[in-house]
Amino acid sequence: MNCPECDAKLNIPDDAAVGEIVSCPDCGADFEISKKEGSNIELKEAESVGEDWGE
Amino acid sequence: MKVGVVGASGYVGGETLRLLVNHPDVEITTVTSRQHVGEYLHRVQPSLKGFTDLTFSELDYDKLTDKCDVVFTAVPHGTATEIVKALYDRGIKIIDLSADYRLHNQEAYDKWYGWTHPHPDYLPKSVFGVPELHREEIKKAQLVSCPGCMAVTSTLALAPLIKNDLIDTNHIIVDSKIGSSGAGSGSGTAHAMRAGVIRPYKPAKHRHTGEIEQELSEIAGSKIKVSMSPHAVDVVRGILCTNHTFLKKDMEQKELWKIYREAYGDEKFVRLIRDKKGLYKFPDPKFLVGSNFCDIGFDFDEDNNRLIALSASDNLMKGAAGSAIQNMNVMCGFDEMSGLRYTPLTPV
Amino acid sequence: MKVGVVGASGYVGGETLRLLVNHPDVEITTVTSRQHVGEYLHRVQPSLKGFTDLTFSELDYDKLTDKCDVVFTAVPHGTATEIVKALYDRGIKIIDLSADYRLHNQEAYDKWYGWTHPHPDYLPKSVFGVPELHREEIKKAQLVSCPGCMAVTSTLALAPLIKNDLIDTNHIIVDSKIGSSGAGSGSGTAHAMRAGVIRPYKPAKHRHTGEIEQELSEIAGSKIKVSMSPHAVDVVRGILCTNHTFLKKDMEQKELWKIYREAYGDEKFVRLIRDKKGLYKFPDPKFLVGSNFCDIGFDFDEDNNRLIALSASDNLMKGAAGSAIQNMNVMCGFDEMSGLRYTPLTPV
Repeated sequence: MNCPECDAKLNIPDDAAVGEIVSCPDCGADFEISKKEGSNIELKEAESVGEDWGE
Repeated sequence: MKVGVVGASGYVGGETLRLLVNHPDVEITTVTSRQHVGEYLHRVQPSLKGFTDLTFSELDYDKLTDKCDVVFTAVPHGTATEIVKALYDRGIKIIDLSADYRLHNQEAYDKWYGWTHPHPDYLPKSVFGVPELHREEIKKAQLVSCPGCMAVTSTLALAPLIKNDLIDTNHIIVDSKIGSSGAGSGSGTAHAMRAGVIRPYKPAKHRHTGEIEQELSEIAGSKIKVSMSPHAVDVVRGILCTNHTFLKKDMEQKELWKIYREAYGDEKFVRLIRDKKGLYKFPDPKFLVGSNFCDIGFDFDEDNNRLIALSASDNLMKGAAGSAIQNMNVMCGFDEMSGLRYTPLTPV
Repeated sequence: MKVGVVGASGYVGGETLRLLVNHPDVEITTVTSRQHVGEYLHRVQPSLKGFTDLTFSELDYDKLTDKCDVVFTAVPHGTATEIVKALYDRGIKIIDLSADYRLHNQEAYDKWYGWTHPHPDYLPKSVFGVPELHREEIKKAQLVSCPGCMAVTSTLALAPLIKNDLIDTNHIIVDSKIGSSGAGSGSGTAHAMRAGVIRPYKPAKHRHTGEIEQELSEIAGSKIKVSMSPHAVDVVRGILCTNHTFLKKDMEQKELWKIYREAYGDEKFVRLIRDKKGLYKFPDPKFLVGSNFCDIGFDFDEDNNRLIALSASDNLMKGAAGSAIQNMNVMCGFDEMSGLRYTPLTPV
């Protein structure tokens, strides 16, 4: 399974469950497992917390 | 003249007080801070020990109106909005150091801050607080909004180039370097992790870009876009903006000196630095920290038809509190250098 | 394998020795320095106390040929020319850390150094020492010339963009920030006057531009020009190059990741840093000083069709001595990471 944003290989543990958040090791994008049937997994973008910027 | 400072516990509020306690024309009557009510000012701004025995009071609009002619608001972005409006409605002169009244319309706040301004109808009442560009308007203003530190430093270098239509407005790159005191006292990184960094942050779409574009577009009379990339560097005070531009036609050094002298020759707080000899050849905060100067210089890269406009300032002085005092002097008819005749603290 | 270091008293010579004393595949037999003949190495490079009891000897070509298989030359620009030639003629492998053999022809030296090379016929014998770009040539080379610190840092970020023809080659701006150890031990400014600077120097026509243009033009197969502006910042080690470029066509983040992974995915000393989360979002020397990494990242500024390619390195490591050892490993068939498996010293 590759990261939808940067195409890095995502390591999704076998026991991962629907609703769990998976984070990309390269680009830091977060995804929620929306569907999991055996090896068929679907992800949707998890809402990301706004970045705080100094002045 | 009596002044008050709302939100005096941060770096910017502290710097404003540092200048006000020594300002010949004013007396500080009120200093507020939510967390430090009742505490002596010098417990929160220790360097002011011996200068004032004021204590922090609560924010009380009636007291402020009664005891102050001018109020400085040095509270974080978002909290200044209501305070400034309340004071404005009471007819007091306000110098706001936050970002809440810098941009002229809601659309700009949507784009650069993703923030819905509660009182957009007050935005046109605010004057952008750069005397070198808006002196006449500031004289008549009741509300002046001090510019962002990188915005004022970059804009001052670029303004004459835009005014004289010298550069390709599709390729204006502002590469800025800024010290740690620019990040606000609350959000500072631990020293061990802040020392030695050269850290790009928001390389694209940084909020200050909105102010630079606003000011340059006004000068040009057309939409100007700017590519800004800020970097945190290992100094406490200081900004250096390297404004990379591309010339529309070849230019002589002499012409450019003329253009910058026309723009800033009579200005007290802009020095033109482009020297072949000596220690100080191009603008560098090292030789202006602690003073209200914005030093401007330039260099030509003929091979690439590039003009590098350089500008440096102290992010807490010309980039914040120094501008605030300068704006007050203009608003109140004082000598513009009053309370600002600081020589840079070099070396530091 | 036996190695020698000519000119081991400066920062770069010292850093080369720091790595060599701990390199599993080599033994240092000879260390020369004009001013320190007979002195113990650890008196001039004190951090190496306990690692070596070598003393400095005079430069003696016969001794060097007899006792060394590879010689590192870490002498100032201009003095390396004769030494390298003499060693080359004796068939020894040379890794030169000066600028004397970086550019490929006299014309380039005229333009960027205003210097007539005494042996221009030796220039084609020298390979530009960036294994990520010239690994195969370095394997067969007798003379490898290590790149300038800003040149290698910037070139590595720009090379894939040029190779894939992604950017407007008339507007490539390299805005670099560099620490004080990049200025050579002899010429360092006093600490009091170096601390706290953000100092532009040679904003146009800086010598390292020649190397960047040479490498990018080779990749593009056409003349590429680059607008470089360096700044001295208040760190001892560290370079950050902000390479401002303009895209020819819109690009997805994914495409750019692919391009950089294709270029450097298998490289041991290039890390791709572009992370939405955590402490390390964009390249910054803070997280690589002391190691041989060149960290590369990027960001998009859609409003201006701008791609900001960012690259960071330790000017004494990947920017000098680290590259020298890496080149030696490639030339001599050692594991490329041998003697270079340093984790960054963070925080420092």
